[in-house]
Amino acid sequence: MILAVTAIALLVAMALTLVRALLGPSIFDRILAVNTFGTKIVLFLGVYGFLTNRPDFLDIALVYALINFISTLAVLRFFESGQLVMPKDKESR
Amino acid sequence: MINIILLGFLAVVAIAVAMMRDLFAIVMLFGIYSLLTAGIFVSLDAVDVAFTEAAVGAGISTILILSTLALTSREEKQPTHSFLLPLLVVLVTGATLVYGTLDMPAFSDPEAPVHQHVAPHYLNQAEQETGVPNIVTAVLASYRSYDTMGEVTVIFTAGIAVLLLLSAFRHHEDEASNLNDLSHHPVLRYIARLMIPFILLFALYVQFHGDYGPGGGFQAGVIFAAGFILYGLVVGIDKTRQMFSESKLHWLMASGLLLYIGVGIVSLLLGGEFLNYNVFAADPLKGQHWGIFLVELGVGITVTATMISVFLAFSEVRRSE
Amino acid sequence: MWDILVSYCSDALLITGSFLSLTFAIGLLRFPDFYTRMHAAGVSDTLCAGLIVLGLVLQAGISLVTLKLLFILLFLWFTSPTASFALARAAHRAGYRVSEQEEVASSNS
Amino acid sequence: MKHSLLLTALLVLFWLALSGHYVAFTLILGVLSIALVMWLNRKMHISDEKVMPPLLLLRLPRYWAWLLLEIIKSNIHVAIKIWQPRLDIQPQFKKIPSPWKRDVTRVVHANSITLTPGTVTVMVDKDTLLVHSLTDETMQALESPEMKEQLEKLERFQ
Repeated sequence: MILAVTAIALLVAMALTLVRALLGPSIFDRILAVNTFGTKIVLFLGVYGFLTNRPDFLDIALVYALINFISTLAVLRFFESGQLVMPKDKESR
Repeated sequence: MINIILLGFLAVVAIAVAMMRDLFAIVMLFGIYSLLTAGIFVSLDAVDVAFTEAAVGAGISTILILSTLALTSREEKQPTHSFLLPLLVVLVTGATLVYGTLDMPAFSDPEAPVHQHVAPHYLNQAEQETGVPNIVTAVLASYRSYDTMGEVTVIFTAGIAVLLLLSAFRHHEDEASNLNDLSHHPVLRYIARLMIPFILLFALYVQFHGDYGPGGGFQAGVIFAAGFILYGLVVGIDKTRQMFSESKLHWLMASGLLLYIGVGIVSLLLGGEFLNYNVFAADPLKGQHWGIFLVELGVGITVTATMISVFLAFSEVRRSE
Repeated sequence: MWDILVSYCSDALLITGSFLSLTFAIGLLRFPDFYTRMHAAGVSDTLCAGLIVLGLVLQAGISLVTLKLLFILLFLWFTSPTASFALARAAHRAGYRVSEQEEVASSNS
Repeated sequence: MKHSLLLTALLVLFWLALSGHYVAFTLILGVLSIALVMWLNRKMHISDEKVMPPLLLLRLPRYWAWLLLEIIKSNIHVAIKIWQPRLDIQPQFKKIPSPWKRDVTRVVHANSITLTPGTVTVMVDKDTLLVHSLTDETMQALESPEMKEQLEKLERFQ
């Protein structure tokens, strides 16, 4: 019961994060949303594994926990090496 | 229920991706797309597929697409032609496909033709015939090992093709490699060095436990390569190159595939059919075990080497201004 | 008796975790610029993940699953701030500023 | 030497937690896998006693306990800020001193700041960190002598 509530809460949080990913406005907001979405999915998979009594989903959660941050490092690397042009969609306030 | 929600998210992301012109943002949204796909596969009980999606999506795809993006421009070009014809084609194709699904048996209908052919045999006999509790692995590496050999060949060939294409852009000066890593960040360097041993060991666990749970050579290869890509990103491309010279990597790429084919040839020589592992030991179950183990190892080696060499090749490439 | 207590604890942890994850998702929408949103997002990775994972641990009882969950948590706590840092660094490096006044670079310890 | 033993022990624990199949074949594979990882580790200089000072491990749990309390406190603080109908935040950048001799301490410092809600490390320099903070209060918490004390203890323990 409580597990189901947690799963639903995570789904709602995922939806809100998705909104942020779509709205942007800057590319960094989107990356941030993707990272958060990743954590939410990891937690969701864990909870869902318990909900359906199959905790072997934990291996998938473990993959994300171990290697999901590499792609963010790759983003930083490309900004540092100047291979990617600076984002144009800077928020002007 | 959960499937529908996740599928809804997926559709929203897909439409957003189609509307956007900023390729960098699209790459990032594909991250969410991949996460959602993994989630859907899990809720459809296809844990092995979800695992592959997770490993590839988290570890490799974003990095490789970003590398490609660095070679092109960030903005998608405005289409020069009208979108009406393509839209029409898509709509007609889509409508045909939807019409086609009307004749399909209901989802998880036990009377469906797909469940009448070899599937019941696999489901009922796999454990007795191969001794492997994870049926996906039994099908992949034993019953359908021809197909899997084809897949490994595809990865090998695709890797070679990418390397050949990139070789046209490669600059071997050291300035290219110096600019490319993050070794001057103490935090990143430290955390990466702390994590890499665990990532590598996790990859090996995935490699060797495909018999029991989700996993196998494909996933393990990707995770293992992700460990070295992290090393290359943060500790240094040149250091990675010291460990994996180009010729060594090419040799490894081929040796994985050769190991796979070799298993088949040995099984022929021992008097069985090609890739029938029963002949490897007096007890057919033991033979299956060894066969699957070796074949998966071949897959893992080829995938790892291909991923690392593609990554290294990309990091030597600079856009010609 | 003990079982009931553990199950209540687990429920409480899960509920708090879900509440926090919702809270910070709202923060992600409400805050005005990238750096402030970052505070909302980074958080859900730490305490929220910790609470939910601990809730699951209590459900699972002492087993291999517990150990796996704890490893997940440990790795998440090492990697997620690192990813946040890399992202903040990239934004700063790319010249993303909210407004010039906020750039107070004075160090008074 | 000490470090290699420690890393091996941790890897063995990790493998045992993952595997769950304690039959001869997988155990042998486990030994071989750990040997391979340790060999790669040596050959590629991945992790050494600078990355994982064995003594630090004794001290770290107490530091974590303190950090956890801080995290909970600032979590509540930030959660309240989010639910307040009118946004009451004072986003700011500031450089704070981080005069640590060892990289490990600086990394722990930087990551602890990021882990604590309301503050994010943006840049790590030789002896300063550039931090972005959500409110005045979260910034004050960072500059408190308590944090310095904790980190000093950590540095001494290596």
